[in-house]
Amino acid sequence: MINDKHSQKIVDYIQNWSRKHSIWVLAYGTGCGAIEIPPTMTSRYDAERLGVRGAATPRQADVLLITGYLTVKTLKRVIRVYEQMQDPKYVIGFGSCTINGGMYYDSYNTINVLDKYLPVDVYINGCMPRPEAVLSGFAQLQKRIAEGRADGAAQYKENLEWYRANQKRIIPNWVMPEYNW
Amino acid sequence: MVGTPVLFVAIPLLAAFLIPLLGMIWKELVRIVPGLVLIYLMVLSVNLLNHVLVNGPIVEVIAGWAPPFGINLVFSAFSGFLVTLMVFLGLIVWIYSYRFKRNVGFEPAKKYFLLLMMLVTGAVGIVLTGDIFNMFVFIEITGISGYALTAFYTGRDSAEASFKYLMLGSIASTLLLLAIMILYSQLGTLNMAEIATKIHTVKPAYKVISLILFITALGIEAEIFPLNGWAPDAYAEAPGPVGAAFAGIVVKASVYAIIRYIYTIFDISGAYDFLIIIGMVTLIIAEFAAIRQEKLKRMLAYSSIGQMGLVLVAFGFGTKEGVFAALFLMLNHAIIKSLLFLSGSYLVYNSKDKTIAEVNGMHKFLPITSFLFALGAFAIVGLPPFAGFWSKLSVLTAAADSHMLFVMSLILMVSVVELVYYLRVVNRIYFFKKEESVEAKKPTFNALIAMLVLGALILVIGFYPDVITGVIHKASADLMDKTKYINDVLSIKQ
Amino acid sequence: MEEVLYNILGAVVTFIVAFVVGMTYGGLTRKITARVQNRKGPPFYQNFIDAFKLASKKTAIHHGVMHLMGPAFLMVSSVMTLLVVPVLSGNNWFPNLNFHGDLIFLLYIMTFGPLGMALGAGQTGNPNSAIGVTRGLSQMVGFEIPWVMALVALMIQYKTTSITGLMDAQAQTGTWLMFSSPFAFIAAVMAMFGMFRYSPFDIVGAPTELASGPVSENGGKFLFVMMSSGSVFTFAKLTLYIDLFMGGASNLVILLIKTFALYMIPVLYGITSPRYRTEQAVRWFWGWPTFFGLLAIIQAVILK
Amino acid sequence: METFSIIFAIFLGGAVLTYFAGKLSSVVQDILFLATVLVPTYLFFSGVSIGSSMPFSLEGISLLWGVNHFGWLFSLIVLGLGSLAAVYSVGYMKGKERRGYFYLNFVLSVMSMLGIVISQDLISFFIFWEIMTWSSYLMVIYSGNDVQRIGIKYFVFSAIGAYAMLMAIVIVHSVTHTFFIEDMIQAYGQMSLQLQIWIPILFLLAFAVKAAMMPLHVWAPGAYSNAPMAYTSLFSGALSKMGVYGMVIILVTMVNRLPQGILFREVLAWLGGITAAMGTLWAIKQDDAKKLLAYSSVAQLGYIIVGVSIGTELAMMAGLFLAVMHALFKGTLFMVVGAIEKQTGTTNFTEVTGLIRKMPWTFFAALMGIIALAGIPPLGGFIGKWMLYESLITSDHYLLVILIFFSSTAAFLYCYKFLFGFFLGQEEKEWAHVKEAPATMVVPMVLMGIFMVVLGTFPGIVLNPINNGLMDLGYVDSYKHLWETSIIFNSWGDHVILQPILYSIMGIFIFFLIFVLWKGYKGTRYVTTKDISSSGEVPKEDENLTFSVGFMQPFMRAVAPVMRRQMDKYYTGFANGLEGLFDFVRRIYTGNAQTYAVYVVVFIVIVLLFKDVLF
Repeated sequence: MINDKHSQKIVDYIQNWSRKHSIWVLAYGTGCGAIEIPPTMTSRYDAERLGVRGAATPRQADVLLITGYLTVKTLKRVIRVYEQMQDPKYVIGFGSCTINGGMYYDSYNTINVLDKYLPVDVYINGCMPRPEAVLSGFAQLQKRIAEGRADGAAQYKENLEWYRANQKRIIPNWVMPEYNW
Repeated sequence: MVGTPVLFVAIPLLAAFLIPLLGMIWKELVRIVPGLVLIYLMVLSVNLLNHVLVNGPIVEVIAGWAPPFGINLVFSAFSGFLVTLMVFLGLIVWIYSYRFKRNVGFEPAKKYFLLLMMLVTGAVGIVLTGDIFNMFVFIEITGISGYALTAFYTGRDSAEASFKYLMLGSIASTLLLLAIMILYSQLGTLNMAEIATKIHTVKPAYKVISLILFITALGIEAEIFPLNGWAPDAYAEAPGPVGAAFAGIVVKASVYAIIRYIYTIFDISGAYDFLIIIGMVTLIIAEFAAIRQEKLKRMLAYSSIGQMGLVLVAFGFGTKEGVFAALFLMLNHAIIKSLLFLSGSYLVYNSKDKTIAEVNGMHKFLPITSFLFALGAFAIVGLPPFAGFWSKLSVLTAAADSHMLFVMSLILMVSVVELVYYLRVVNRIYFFKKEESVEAKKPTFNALIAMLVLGALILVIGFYPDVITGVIHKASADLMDKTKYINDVLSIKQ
Repeated sequence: MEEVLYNILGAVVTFIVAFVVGMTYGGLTRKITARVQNRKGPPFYQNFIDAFKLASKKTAIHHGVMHLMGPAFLMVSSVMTLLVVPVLSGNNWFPNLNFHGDLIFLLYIMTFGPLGMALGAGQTGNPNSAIGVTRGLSQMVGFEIPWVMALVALMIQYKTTSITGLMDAQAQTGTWLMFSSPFAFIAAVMAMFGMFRYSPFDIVGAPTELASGPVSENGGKFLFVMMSSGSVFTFAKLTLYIDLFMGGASNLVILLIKTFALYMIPVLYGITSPRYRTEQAVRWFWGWPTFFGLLAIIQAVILK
Repeated sequence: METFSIIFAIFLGGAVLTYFAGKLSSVVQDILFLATVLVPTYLFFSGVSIGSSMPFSLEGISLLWGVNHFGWLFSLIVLGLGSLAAVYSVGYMKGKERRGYFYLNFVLSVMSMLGIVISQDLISFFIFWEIMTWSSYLMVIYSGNDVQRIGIKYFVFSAIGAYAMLMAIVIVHSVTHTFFIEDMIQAYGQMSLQLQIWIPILFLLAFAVKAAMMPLHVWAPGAYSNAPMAYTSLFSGALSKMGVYGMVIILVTMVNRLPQGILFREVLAWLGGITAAMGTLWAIKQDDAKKLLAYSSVAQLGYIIVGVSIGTELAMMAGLFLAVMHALFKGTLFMVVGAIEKQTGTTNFTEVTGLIRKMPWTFFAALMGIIALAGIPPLGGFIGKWMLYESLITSDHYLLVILIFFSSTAAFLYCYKFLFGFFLGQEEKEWAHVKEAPATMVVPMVLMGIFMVVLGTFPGIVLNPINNGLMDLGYVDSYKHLWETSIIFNSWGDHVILQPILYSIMGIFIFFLIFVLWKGYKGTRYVTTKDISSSGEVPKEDENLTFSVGFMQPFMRAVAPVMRRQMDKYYTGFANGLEGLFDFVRRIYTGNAQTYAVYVVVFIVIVLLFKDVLF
């Protein structure tokens, strides 16, 4: 009955709806962007009313929130955390640095384009993005989830070799276990 | 009539004097003859004991003068029991020391066995005789041979120990002579039975003073605190078998003398309590002193002193159970303490200053000796199912029956102390790492035989005490019955 | 055979009621917390969404057999508690196991789950989990003392150790035990703070310090089972308090009113207080609550 | 009754033969050893009928051996645990040194314990008691480290107890002139009040030492942890129960008839409670599994003492049931520690971790033992705990029940520490080579674990013998109103019906287990304990993230004030003082001849001075 196409569609719809309305964020507070998270969560903007709430560990989280530039050193950890998260999982790139390196575009030890290393579902532009922008980013993510178009994890699985190649190019000593599911 | 008690005195004395002559014939005879003598005496004493147990004591008159005028030997159940015990220990000691030291040449061996013979003579004589002056003579014989044996290892320490022994011993003989003089001046007789009949006529002051002198004099030999200063040194410095002989033979004889005086001769009731008091003091002081000793043999010496104190306490109850317990304790102590001395002297055989620390890990090299020592330690502490338990039990029962709970609790507390210092040694033997400096000496075959016999006895008595208790019951009954003794002696007519 | 089936059916119904109520209470707690912090807060059914999302999440990994069993252990203790506690007094719709165990049994079956969960958390190998478990157990030792004192006071005063017996005692006298033996009630409520693990006693699963402690390696279905068992457990414990101290409830509405009123005590106390360190928490429980427990016992001895 | 003599002949002869068989071959030795333990067990349970007795006489003392229901209950503990531990120790002693020594003392201990429970007269009771003491002492010093302190402490405490008992025995004998226990009990009523008070005190002193009751427990941790584990399972499981055995007899037959008996009971019960609490706290502090279990044995015996000394029907049953359970689970746990020691070479929580996948069966046994120890349903420990609480509440011991509850809740802490420290936590490369223990060691453990589960649901299996035994002790009415095969009541009529509880627990558990594993177990894969969310960091193979040092630190900080002092210190100070006294006494013997001469003179003078007092 689960395998039936229509019922499968219904199930998918309900699941997406629930995922949309309960987003547990693992805020990876690199760089300066982390400072924008508290106002987003607390009384003034209160992201919890959208069902957004913080998660303690990758095992429990749905969204990996990368706030700001990623140095080579932290990239390793970020990849690790992402691969420890359970499906379905999404990545939000936060701030200009994750898009094109921002003000660190020519730094010797930061990466410029996050998308080459992790499948980003939603970018939030700005340096810094205000909480309104963050909330709109979440709303965007919710829309994508509801439409079922937030399939970054699937892409990551398909193009794993490409991602790995990029990652290994950046990270000199690669000691991480291979990602298999 | 299988034999006469006089042989017990005559034969070993004769042998003692013959040994040098025999040595001229064939050196080995020096070693063999004492053994033959002791074996004969053993057979004789066992036969006599059986005979006595059935039909009453044998009273032997010497030189045809009937008591109270002449000297008489009494082989009753009580004295017979002790004589058998002593001769048996003498035999064990002989077996053990037949090849005691290979390096001991002919001359020392001659002296050694001569003195051993004299020791046995004196001790047996003390037990057998019925005449107080004669007893004095035998005590002298014992003492002299004892001094000499203490100094057997010619050396500074041995000489010192022997000198202490000699000094205290001479004090003892002086006092003893004094006591005998007082009694003789009062009663005009030296025969025990005679004195026992007339003792009530003596004025109490003389009576008490002479008793005190007797107890002091004999107490020196019997290791009563504080008269036993000689004992630790003598035990520690004399050869191992001699220590066993002291613990098993000499001390027993002196205790016998004290008991004979208090039970048979004097009629002073307070003496029993006095026995208990000095016994307890001796016991407690000795055990306390033993726990802090460095030298193995000194420790054993103090332990033996303590046991003697316990024996006196048991005699002091004055009841039949008390006497039974005391005799049983004497038997067990003779066997077990001899075993401890004999095995202990091999454990510290090669060590320079014989300390307890030097027995570490000996069990790997002397398995049987170590096992026997541990057995003896467990037995003397009174752990069932070994021999010591039964005697301790009977002592406590006697104490309880005469309502001396305080004494009983003291005895038990002291036995905890005893436990501690024996366990320390046993742990060292079995569970410590051996010191490289000391190398073990395998016991000779005959020594092994001697120790094994004693160990077997411990187990036998422990598992089935009935083998011996019957005899002891008779002996204690015999001691308790004063009038019978007197009648037996005085009814002898030529 | 038939009544066995009926019992199972009743148990299922009870479980569903407990699940729904517990989840709703959780959502309401979040809402109320938000309002107290001057936020809008999530909708009251937010917990259902979270639970469903967690259930629908994939679980690709596990850390071994104990890790798999942990949630089941947890569920056992909450459901058993639920079954032993009489939900509605004086009705025989679902008399699940009300007459099969008494208070002592309840005390022990309530500790069954946390320990099994602790084993599961231990096998994940995450140091945070072990630390959280030790804190939780220590805290448990803390609050069990006043809790047991209160129960013992009730038992000796009414000469029964069964919950139904205590409910009957209240039914006969007509006064709730929270009035007739107030000290016991105070001690029990103080112990309840520790039992619900709201602040100030939430150091066990401190989210930022310990990465949520024992559950830090559990996501998806594991977390769903734990969450639902937590809500069932909440309902069961509240019902137990109601039965013991507030004369039980004859129908569902009264039950909900009473339980919610009682539930607000730890919640509101928690929102407005900071966090204790473990030894502070333990000492706190051995302070005033234990004193009130002693008073309760003295009162019971006098009145019995 | 020939069987008795045959049994003991087999024990003695077999012990000696086993000792010397080591010279031939180890296999022969093992077989002989097993035969020596198992054959008498079989003979006893098949050949000896309850109520049979065998009188004989030794050294003029008439002795009597016999079996009554109460003795039979304890012989069940002794021989049952004894044979299981024997099977275990064959595997445990493989390749160890001094196996003959071990086997000899093992057999002697079992024999002496059996002798204790079948001896109907005080002398053979005492003899067997002493044999038990020194054979266990020889076991304690087997492993050889720190022998002088631990071994002598153990033996001195035992000896103090034993001598107290001996004193009581001879006092009784001086009154009754027989050594039969029956006669003692008969005559007890007619004794003077002083004796009536002192005799139980002296006896209880002996039994309290063996039962490791505060403040006489200080020997226990060292002794339990120093003996080889295969023996400690028997030592803590069965040998300590001998103290309980004697205690019950004395309490029931003497103290009950004493008007002041209630005082005895209260003091004993409170001492037991304090023992339980302090033992638990010290157990939580330990980092060595042996020490932890040793202290926990002390604590558990505290519960048992509380039960038997409260002495209401329910409490007595609770105490005895706990005794049986303690024999089971503590035997199992010590066996577990032994297995781990054999496989890894250490028993320290801070060193060995994550063995669950290496030694699954051992883990199962440990889990069962721990659940039973913690008293969590549905295992047997719960029954005993439940009865204990109910009895305390119904017999008006309100503060004591709080104390007991505190200690048994705090027991969870060390229970979890035991399981976590050995089996859970990070799996180390250091222990990757570890294999499951050999079958001879695993089978007894697992058997006992299963038996504990069965007892948890059907306690009647054990409650029935306990019932008969108590009726033997002179409780006229049966206890049937307190238990059925799987129902337990308290004296207010409240009850726990165990069977449906077990079934529902299993049902719920299995249901949710299946739910968790739903959509295929293969969907989820096992990841090593290195794959944890540690802030995105990848732990290296050689870095150990397990949290095992200072495990229960916060709790320890909370209870620090009560644990500042240790009873041991006081005893040590006392012993040192005595040593000083002994040293002073030793100096009386100066080794100087003049002094000795002076002593002689002083002696004569003193005696002459006091001659009127003395003579």
